[in-house]
Amino acid sequence: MVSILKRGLAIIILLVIGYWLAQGLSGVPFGQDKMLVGQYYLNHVKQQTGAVNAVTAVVVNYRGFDTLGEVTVLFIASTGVGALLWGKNRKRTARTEGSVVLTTGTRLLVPFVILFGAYIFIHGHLTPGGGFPGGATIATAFLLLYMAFTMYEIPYKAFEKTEGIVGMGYVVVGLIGLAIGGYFLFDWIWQTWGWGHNNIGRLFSGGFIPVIYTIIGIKVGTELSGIIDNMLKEEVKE
Amino acid sequence: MNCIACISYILVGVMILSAILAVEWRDLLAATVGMAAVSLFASILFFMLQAPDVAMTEAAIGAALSGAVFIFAIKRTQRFESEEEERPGWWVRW
Amino acid sequence: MNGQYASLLIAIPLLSAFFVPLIKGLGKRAIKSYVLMITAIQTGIAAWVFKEVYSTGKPIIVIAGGWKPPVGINLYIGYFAALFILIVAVVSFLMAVFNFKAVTIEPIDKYAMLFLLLMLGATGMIATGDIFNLFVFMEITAITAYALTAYNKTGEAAEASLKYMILGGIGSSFFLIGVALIYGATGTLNMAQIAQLAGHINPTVAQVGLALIIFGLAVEAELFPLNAWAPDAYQAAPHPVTAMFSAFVVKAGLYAMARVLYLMSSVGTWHNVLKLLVVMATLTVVVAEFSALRQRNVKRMIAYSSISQVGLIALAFALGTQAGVDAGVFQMVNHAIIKVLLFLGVGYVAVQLGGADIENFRGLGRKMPATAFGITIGAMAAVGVPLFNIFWSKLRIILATLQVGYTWAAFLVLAASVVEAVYYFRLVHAIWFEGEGERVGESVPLVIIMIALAILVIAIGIYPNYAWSISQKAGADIFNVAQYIKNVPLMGVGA
Amino acid sequence: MISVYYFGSIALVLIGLYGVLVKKNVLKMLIGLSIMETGVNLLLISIGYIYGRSAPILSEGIGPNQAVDPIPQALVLTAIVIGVATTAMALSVAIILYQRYGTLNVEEIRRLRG
Repeated sequence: MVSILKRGLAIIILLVIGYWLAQGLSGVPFGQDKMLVGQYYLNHVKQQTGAVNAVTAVVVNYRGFDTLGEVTVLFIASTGVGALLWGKNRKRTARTEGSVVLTTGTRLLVPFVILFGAYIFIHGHLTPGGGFPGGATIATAFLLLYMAFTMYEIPYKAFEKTEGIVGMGYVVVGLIGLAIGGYFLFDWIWQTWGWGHNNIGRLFSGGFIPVIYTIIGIKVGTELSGIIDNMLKEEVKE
Repeated sequence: MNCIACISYILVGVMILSAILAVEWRDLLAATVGMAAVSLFASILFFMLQAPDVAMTEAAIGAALSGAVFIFAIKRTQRFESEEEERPGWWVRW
Repeated sequence: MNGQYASLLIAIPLLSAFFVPLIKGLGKRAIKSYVLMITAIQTGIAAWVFKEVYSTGKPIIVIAGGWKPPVGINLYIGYFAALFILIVAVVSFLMAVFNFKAVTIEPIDKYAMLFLLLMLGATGMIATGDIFNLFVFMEITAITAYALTAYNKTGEAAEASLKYMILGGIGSSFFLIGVALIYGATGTLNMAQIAQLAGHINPTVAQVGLALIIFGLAVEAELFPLNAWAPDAYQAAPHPVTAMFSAFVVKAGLYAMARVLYLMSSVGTWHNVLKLLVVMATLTVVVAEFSALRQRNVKRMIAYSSISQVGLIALAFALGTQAGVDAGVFQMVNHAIIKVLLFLGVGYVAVQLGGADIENFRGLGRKMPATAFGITIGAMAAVGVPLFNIFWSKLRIILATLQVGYTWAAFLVLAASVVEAVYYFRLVHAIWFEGEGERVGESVPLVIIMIALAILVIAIGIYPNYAWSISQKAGADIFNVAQYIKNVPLMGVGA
Repeated sequence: MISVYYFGSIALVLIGLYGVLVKKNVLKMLIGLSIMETGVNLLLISIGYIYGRSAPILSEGIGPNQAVDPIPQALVLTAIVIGVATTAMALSVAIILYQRYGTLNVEEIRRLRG
């Protein structure tokens, strides 16, 4: 009985919150043009950043500072998971080997999945996608390996170092911008050097967007596979 | 009402249904699958709202990887919510 | 030097945190020394920024990517931010010294990264001038705090961390809904432009959005219904991290709250939100003080006292007057100093004597006289004895409260102060007049830090004018929104 | 009349909040949080949508006045990644909890009191 009362109370509270939110939302009509800064981005994105995909330009270039923070958040998560599940002697404890279909399929697919991930993040400024889905795709390849083979382990020490180096790479790109253009995270490849100005819509354009997205892709891939690795290993008592 | 609107109504309905199931199912593995389904339907909705980037990211990260991480955590803890803590709610009984 | 170099405040901790995996083979001491070095560099940069801002009187606007706001993201380092970035850096430096004694649990390299990133997150939260960037830095701070709370890997630590995470998760979702509403109503995310447009938007949307954002930030700022995590996390976290939580993580949340609150001050329904906040803050003070009274664990007791004083700061900010905001900033500075002193002392006792229970504090005056002296000064100051620093800020907050006419709130806060005095004097009594004990060796650097902080407490207490004038400038920075809008070089998109 | 997308996202937020408030299993609460985050993301994207416009990829035939708002999409990309980071952290804490207490029921995990 008590539990039903509690649920009823919770539902009433939630309905009140929902009504309140709906009231707030009714002042923000759906499907109307409410853009202010957004329109500026759409009007100037091609000349100012060289990217065709406006979302990518906003993520990496106009609001690159957010993305730096976001990469940091993921780094914190991977570090934190590593710190919390830390152990001196940790091994995988899976016992069931994957089925024939899974193992054969994995052997066949892993290189292509990684290649596809790389394709997604390199073409981030032209097509939908970018560093985050690309990196997640790469992590999925390692996830497949983990599921198919009981003994498989990623070289996690190398991965950790890669994570660190690539993260430093991002900050260093930003600092080069500070040195060349006078602003942190300044797009020096596009705005100072002017590379790829007559190439808009093809691969070699977009200033430092492909560079940063490659960095993000590698970083996200290694971090997510590091998280998977940490979650799957348990402390073994000899 | 044209057909695109019908699709969005159906998708939102199914999404809400799977969200309710994900919260109510006592088998945590099934609940995780329900959560991943919510993410997947949300990703289709993102696509219909003209956000392909977000749709891809949600499908890859929200549905696949976060579901996988949940499943690993369930593997290292327990699969079912324990008996005494849960009685069927008054609107979903089975 | 160019003001844009202030972006090093963000870049240096990030770069050095990413560098840690490469040196993790060098051993624990090397990593701790590395953290000490980085925090020292950060302190240097922060001191330069502080000097620059206070000598020229102009805020430093860091423009990321060369995109003028509101197109790009800007950092706004005005009087307030310069002061608090310096406090963040100095506290981190002191706690990096304390790390040598207090943190022994593996893996140190991960601890070092999280430590640096906690500093980074708080710095970013204080400096940013973009509301979504605020969310990102809030999440950086929060996720680092979750990880550091659970770092000891005991059951209690995990429990505290989980509580924090659940509340924090709800809070951040609500914050994001609030941001979505405000974005939908104004079409921009830049704080200055939001302030510019705030008068024109639909008041219902503004009220709901503002309330959601305040609700989300209240988790970080430890206001009453949402602060269940705080005492647990303070108790379970490693000792240096506890001091950092109390000294600047909660301050960053409070500042963000005050900033967003005053940005929206031209909204018609603004005063309703203020009234709600006054009630929440007063309840925080009262509930926390009465909970502190029955604690046996000294660390937890001081945690409750910290929460109550944070409630006092929130009360000052919620008054909506210049005097209130100034007093709140003054209290923030004083509170940061004494809580570092107290948590450092208590943490050091817990390290040396194995636990922070009140039993360990009996006879502390004979066992560890210097630490006992530091704790005593901190306790006296926290109660608000005249000639210690908190006295002045508490006085000013209560006067400001009376000015606005919230007599009941002032009365409740005064009553809570009496309760506070009871448990602090119980602690001091236990330290000096109970129990026996042998002398235990005390570490020289920590004693120097404690004495220095104690001297600072007394110096501000005897001569408050200098600190008060700095706080007044910083308070004006928050309160005077028109000046804030003028300072940010908006490039005139849309409006 | 509220749009179906708004309705769906508010419903997801409320269902998730219900899970967090009422359920006692830690993993169930985290599932609730995750659903809530999805709801918030859907809300942001629907705020950015404009009738009859296409995705903000300005290749052939799509001019600046025919695309939807790119900012909410950029924000949601960030929010999704932050969400998965929080989830991973929370799950590792839940694993530690289970190792120390042998249960995931929050009513039984109550050593910190006061």
